[in-house]
Amino acid sequence: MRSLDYLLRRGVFTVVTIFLTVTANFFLFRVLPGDAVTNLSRVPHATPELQHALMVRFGLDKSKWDQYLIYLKNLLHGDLGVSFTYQQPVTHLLVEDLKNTVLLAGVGTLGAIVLGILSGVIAAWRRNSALDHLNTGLATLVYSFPSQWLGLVLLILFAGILPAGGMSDLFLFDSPPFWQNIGDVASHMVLPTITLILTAYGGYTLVVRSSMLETLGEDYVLTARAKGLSDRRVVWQHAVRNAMLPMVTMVALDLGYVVGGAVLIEVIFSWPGIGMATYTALSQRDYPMVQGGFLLLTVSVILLNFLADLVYFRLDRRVSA
Amino acid sequence: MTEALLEVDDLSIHYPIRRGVGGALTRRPRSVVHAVDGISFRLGRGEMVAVVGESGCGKSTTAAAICGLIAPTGGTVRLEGNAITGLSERRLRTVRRRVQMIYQDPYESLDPLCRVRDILAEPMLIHGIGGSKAERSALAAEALERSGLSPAEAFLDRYPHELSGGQRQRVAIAAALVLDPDVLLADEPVSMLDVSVRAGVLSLLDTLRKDQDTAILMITHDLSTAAHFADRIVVMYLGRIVEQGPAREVVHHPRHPYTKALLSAVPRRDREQQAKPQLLAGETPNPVDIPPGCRFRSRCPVGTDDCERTDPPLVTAGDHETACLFV
Amino acid sequence: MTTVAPAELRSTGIFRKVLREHKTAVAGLVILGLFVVLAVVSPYLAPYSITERSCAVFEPPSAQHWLGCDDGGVDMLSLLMRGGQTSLVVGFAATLVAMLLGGTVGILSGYFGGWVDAVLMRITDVLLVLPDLVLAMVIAAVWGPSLFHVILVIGLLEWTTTARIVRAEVMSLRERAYVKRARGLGASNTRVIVRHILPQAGPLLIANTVLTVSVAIYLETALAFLGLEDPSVTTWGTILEHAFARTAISSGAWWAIVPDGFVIAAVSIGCFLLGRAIEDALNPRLKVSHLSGRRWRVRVLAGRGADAR
Amino acid sequence: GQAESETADGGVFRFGANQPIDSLNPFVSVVSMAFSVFEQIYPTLVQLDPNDKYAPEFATDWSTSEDGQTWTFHTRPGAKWSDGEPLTAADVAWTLSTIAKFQDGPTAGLANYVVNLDSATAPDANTVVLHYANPVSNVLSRLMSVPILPRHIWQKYAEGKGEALTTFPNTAPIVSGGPFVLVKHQPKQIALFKRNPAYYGPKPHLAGFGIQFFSTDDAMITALKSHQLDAVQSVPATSVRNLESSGFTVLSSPGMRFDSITVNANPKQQAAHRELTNPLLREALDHAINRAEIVKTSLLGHGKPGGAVIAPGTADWTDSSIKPPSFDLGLANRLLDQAGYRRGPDGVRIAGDHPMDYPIILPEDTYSGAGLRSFQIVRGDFERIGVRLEPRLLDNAAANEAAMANKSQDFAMTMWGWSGGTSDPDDTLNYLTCASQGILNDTGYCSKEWDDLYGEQGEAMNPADRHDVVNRMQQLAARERPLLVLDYPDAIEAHSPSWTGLTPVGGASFSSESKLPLLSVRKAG
Amino acid sequence: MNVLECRDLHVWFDLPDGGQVHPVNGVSFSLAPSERYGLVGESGCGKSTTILALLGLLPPTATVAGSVSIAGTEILAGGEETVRGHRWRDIAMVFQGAMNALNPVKTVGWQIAEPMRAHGIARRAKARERARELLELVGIPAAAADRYPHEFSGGMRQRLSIAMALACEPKVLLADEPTTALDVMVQAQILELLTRLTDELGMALVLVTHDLPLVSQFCHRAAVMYAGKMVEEGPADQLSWESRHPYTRLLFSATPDLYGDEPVVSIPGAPPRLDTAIVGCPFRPRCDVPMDRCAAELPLLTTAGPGHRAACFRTESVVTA
Ligand SMILES: Nc1ncnc2c1ncn2[C@@H]1O[C@H](COP(=O)(O)OP(=O)(O)OP(=O)(O)O)[C@@H](O)[C@H]1O
Ligand SMILES: Nc1ncnc2c1ncn2[C@@H]1O[C@H](COP(=O)(O)OP(=O)(O)OP(=O)(O)O)[C@@H](O)[C@H]1O
Ligand SMILES: [Mg+2]
Ligand SMILES: [Mg+2]
Repeated sequence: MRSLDYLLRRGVFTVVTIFLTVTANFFLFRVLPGDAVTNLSRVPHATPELQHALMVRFGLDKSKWDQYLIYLKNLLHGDLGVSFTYQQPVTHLLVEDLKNTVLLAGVGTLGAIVLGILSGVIAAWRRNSALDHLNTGLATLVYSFPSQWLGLVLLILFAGILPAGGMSDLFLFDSPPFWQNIGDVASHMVLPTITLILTAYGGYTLVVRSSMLETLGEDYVLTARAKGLSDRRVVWQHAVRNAMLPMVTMVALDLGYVVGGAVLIEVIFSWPGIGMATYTALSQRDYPMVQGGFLLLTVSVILLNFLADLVYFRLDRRVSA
Repeated sequence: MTEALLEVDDLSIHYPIRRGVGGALTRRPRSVVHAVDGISFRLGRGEMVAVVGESGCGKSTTAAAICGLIAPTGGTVRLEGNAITGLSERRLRTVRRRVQMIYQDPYESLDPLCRVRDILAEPMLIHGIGGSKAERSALAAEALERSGLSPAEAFLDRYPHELSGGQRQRVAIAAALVLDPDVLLADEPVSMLDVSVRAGVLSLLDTLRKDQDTAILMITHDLSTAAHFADRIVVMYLGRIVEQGPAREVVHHPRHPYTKALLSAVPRRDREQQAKPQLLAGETPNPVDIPPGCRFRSRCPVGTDDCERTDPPLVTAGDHETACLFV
Repeated sequence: MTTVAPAELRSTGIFRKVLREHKTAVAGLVILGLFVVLAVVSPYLAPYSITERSCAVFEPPSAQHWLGCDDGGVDMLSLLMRGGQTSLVVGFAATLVAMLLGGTVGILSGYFGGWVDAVLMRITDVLLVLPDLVLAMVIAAVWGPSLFHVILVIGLLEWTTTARIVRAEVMSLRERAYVKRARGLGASNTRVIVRHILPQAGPLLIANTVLTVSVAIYLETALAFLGLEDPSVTTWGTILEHAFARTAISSGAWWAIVPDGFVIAAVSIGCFLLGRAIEDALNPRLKVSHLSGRRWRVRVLAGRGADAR
Repeated sequence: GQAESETADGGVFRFGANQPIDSLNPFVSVVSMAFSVFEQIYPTLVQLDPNDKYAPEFATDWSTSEDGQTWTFHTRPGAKWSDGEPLTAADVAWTLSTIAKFQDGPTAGLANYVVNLDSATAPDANTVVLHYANPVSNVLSRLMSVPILPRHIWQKYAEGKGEALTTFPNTAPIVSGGPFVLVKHQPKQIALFKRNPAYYGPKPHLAGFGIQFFSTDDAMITALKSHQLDAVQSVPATSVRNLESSGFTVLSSPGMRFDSITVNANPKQQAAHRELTNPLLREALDHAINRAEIVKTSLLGHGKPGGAVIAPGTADWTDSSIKPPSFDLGLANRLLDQAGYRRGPDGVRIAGDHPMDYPIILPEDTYSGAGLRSFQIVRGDFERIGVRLEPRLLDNAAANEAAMANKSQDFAMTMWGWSGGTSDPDDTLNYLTCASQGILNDTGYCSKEWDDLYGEQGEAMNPADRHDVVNRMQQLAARERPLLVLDYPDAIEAHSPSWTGLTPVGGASFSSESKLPLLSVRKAG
Repeated sequence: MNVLECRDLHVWFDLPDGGQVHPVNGVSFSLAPSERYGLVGESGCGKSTTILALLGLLPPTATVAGSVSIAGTEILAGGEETVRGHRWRDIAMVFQGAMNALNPVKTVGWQIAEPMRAHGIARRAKARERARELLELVGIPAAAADRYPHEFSGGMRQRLSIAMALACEPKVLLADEPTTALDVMVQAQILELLTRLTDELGMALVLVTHDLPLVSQFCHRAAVMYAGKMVEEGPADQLSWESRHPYTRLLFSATPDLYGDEPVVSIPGAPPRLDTAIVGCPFRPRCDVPMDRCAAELPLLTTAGPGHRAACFRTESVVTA
């Protein structure tokens, strides 16, 4: 019952947060300076009638409240409006981008998590050894560089050796055979993914290390040692799983940071993801696109947080009690 | 029996527990922890009453309610006949001055960032005692001396970490004494201290009540200590008093099966004197849903079906009260 | 298991102890101090003007221009020095906003609990899950690019972690016996907070402040990189943005990019070392490790009963 | 298999560009990149040649009536759309009359190209006759930009009020009449074209070409340098030297753009800066602009100092007698003294009751690139003549609004650029008309003299007469200085040496005005 | 034959400031099968360290000297590597505060079975079966094997700890304050369980506690430690009634007895610091009957009766007299 309660609580929180985000998303954008219509009407010889027609078309003539209700209603149907720039449904435009971002951020985060766990565990295990110092020092250093800088430096170092932009070779008339395509995308992914991994892994290492250190101080680790278990077994069977709890929280909290990093990285590597779409739309004042991008980015982070709650719940039985 | 200074009358404290989203949705009734459920006892001037009972039976909660930290769900606490429950924060101030609490862990109950001087001055500042700094220092020094820390000057400027456990507990007692309280509530005052220094602190409390007529309510796990120092013993079980009476009476002639079992389980220095411990089966029921009838029924070695129906009241025999159908 | 001596919890004590026992903290403090000093004296120390050209476009490093020049023929070293000044101001100012907010929310929430806590924490939770940069991006865009806005945005977004940490600490402090005792004595909430809670939570708050400075600087560079910072202001963030916007990479002008990252990282590491050292010192749980690569040693005694010393 | 064999012949030419295609529907799209796409897939009546002269395209020849109101075009016989349908004069007539018909609504975006058009008819399959209400001097320039659409596809959307014309997405594959067929379009990423075998004109050498879109210049140039691209349009000046030294061919031509500082010329503006209408003040400011330094620092020499309001890239329309104003701070100071603006204690001059401290709007386009450098230079020099500038950074749309809302009553100055036509000055001149106030005219300038001259040049059918009028207009602008023209950046394009035959038109190989560059480019050697 | 022989055990800890503490200073004792041996003394006198040293469960700052042998086999001399194989198989431990000694994210059944599998005593199913038997043995229903530690009360957890310690049928069980956190009643239950187990299984038990009456009642023999040294050792009832060391006597008089009427008095002063060498008898400053030679000379453990030893010069005189 308590477990159900926990899930319900997190579920309600998630829904409320999404609702707040959605609302903020709407109102935030209605106070932007620079009317959408000015942008749209920058066509030669635009008449007031035309301007009005455009206002009507984008629903900008209604009261804010009505606009809000319409916005909510449309949202429920998955309708994020029509892009000012592309004059196409935002949902349609962003779905591809979302997939691309998920690919990049997913592989990047997973890589960072694996690397972070490995290096964090080893650093804690070999606390104060040269290995620990090297490992922790590196993690701290990498963690301290801004993501965009890491991306730029990788570009300087590897442009020419590895694809520097985009996510595949676009100049092909027919889509290449499956594996060739995978290879192509993979080679384009190398630099952005490494940047993302570097952005995130340092933080994970440090968290895993310190939560491992805390865990290694727990009495049950002493018990495990007393049982005559090998160190490896003590670490992986007893300490790691418990040390993972803060890691899960951290990963969840860090998702926002990773997504932020992903925006920067997408911009640098022209990765056709949702971050870049949002960034481009922002400078083009394409409200519906910005709104859509912001919403998708934010809601995915919120949902992933919920997912992290579930993982936490699976990992730590005490939550359910 | 001495005149009652503090009277606790039918005191109940229930902590509501959150029913959570799921509970609210399914309209589950709000449930409460019956931490204390209708207890009454009296404490006279210069008297030391020990409250014993297993962990979670409501001892600390009782003390917190007496000194006004928790508002009781029901019942009253009277100091010299005047109810001190349900008072406004302002009226409570005078009461706070007269009822002082001493906590279990002397490592925790003194602010590590304050010198002994400041720790002792704080109650005076709050209650506007001692006009000047010098005056307060004098009062503080005097309280320290009374608590057995002399010369006081050697201690006034120390930080708590520069004191041993026993000394810390004495400082805590001194901080209570600067207000000249009528009642001291001591919640397991020695359980964190080493065996070798416990006796000193306990003797100090003993002296206080004898010399200054301070009434002391001492909460303890340790029946031997209670037997040794207290005038009266109150035995609690699951939020209720099951037995109370003069210490010697209770220890030598326990009436309630729970008290008997507890006493039999106390290790004795002398192996020969040790009775076979009368082990109770099962576990204490959850204070959230307490079964009807006698609360001790589920673990009672002598209970009958009657106990499931009747919730036994405290029956007085002389000065000794017991809540059991079989007494 | 050893516990921290309470002496070490005293705020002045803790800093002395941190500096004594954690060499990294000293390093962090030195780095930070260096940058602060540099920021203060940079107008007098910077070798060239940052508004006028002193060399050729993207001129590589040379004896005259140690770090080369940017796309406008401006000396990079001078830019970095002056940029640091602004970046630090942004970092510190934003952190100040964040700390005031986070500290207040954390203390109120932790101390009063109940619905105050519930409301404040729900707000915090919501802000906590939202992606900082994305939110900052949108707000900064709405407000328009300006230094002040960037400071405000960062300040308004970065207080949540602090609030959480402070709240947890205050909640545990509130349950400490000496706080209960003070309350039992009838001390007012203000008194309890000011006398007993704040001094204890202080070191943690400071540790957090130091760590937040680096987050703030980091966020500033990101916003600047996305063109959401006033580009006429020179900060470490806008330097990077200019370089990228003016094709430093394809022009092979690595010197317009690489040193910038190092100074940002240096400050960040400074903050990190100092902040983490304080945090570690406050966390007794980190002191014990039941498992270690190294082992206890066996000593052979010369004779029975002899004390080897 | 098939794709490869086609690619083997002629190859695929890979472009990089920094502006995406907004829409493939000509009635919706506003960006020039999209019109460059239409140029490759749709016929136009005429096009420009590399010398900025009008050349035949779908029209083989044309003639004008005496009164200049009737134009007759003969079109290519036997042409076909890529789906095999016949491509005839009827498509031309339909397209032009449809635009004219809905010009106040769905087709407003193209209305400018059919100004004064009364009717468009196709008396036979290869003849188009256009009737204008007034003589129109620049018919060819306008028609050059109109993509001829396949009537058999579009007709059904032109019913009723024609609203469907704007909602039709027109996505790839699009029925094409031009040398190429658009085979793939991923918005914001790529537009990929294949040779159109049905094209009526000369066969391109290329098997196809594509344009990849980048959000940042640096990424784009990096892609070029690492041979992920063959060519890049609009190369930033900072990259030129590096590209040249890496062996790339860099083509530079006079631009059609100019950067300017707009000084609010509206007499009804706020009292806080009404002195801006004072011609002496504007003259002084003009002389305080160090154009040489701007060209050197911002444009790295790839451009020219500004003078006339028509950029040198606009065919031969620039009045060469107008020279950039001299950079003379002494003169500027004298002019300001003469106008009676004394210096205040902090060195800033006082105009009436307030210091001469002006907010200047910088839109994102300006401040995110070389414009910021220019601004720094200008600000420094203005400071020396006692005029202080306070930047107000706005995104493009907000800047637009801030400058033009209330018909220029609020703002003091802006700094941004204008882009004119390749072959015709009309667009640029139109910006300064009274009718454009609040829409395109960001200067607050409104003068009857200008409007009269504008009307005159629009009807002058004799090119020499028109040149004369246009020159008078440029001189008028140089006198009254609603815009202080800073510079004309060059249009720069770079491509890999493995390609040859590239002849940009209007500074661009992927042009919206000509099909010729992509017909002539081929693999080198 | 003795199952456990501890000879002249020393432990030093390196301190961060370069110093050393010497909390175990030449401790020797031996255990017969089924014997219950008590170890009492003030906080910080080295009881826990002694116990942990027997298992080699010391931090890396520790240095150990002396010999520990189980059934004649020396286990400590080879360091961690040799002692590991003996842990839990020969010598197991029950920790204080069993809440923390159990891994919160593993089922109790798994934790009980783990050492059997790790030491190759039983395979999966067999080990699981055995774990359930052990649960029954300590009075917990076998069905509880699939539950997590937090679902048990304090007393139950202590039982779980004991069941876990019995997994490999060790010859010696070490129990460090197993009942300190528990109520009297629960304590009695646990002690009863331990009594039964030692009697039935022939295990020897070392019980560390502060509680003197507990030792008197429960143990066969006991030792009193002071400042890292054993000051008295002997049959438990002799210690309580015929103590030979003033410290033991004073400790008893500081402990109230349920029915006793003797005044309870505390021992003045505090134990000495262990990071500086102690000259003479460490207890001398607090002793109520000091002698002159105590100041300079260290009294060694000497026989004070059958099976009874004490480290006090007065004892010598008693015995010799
Ligand atoms: N704040 C609270 N909220 C809910 N329940 C509480 C709270 N405080 C105490 N309880 C519950 O009230 C009951 C009595 O608690 P109390 O602390 O008074 O017991 P105690 O007798 O002092 O125990 P101990 O000997 O362990 O100190 C317990 O079941 C406890 O879990
Ligand atoms: N890892 C360590 N490093 C340094 N000193 C230590 C370490 N562990 C214990 N000590 C010190 O060794 C001494 C003995 O500690 P130990 O825990 O053995 O005492 P104890 O008799 O078990 O006390 P308690 O009754 O409080 O459990 C103490 O002074 C303690 O501070
Ligand atoms: Mg309690
Ligand atoms: Mg111990």
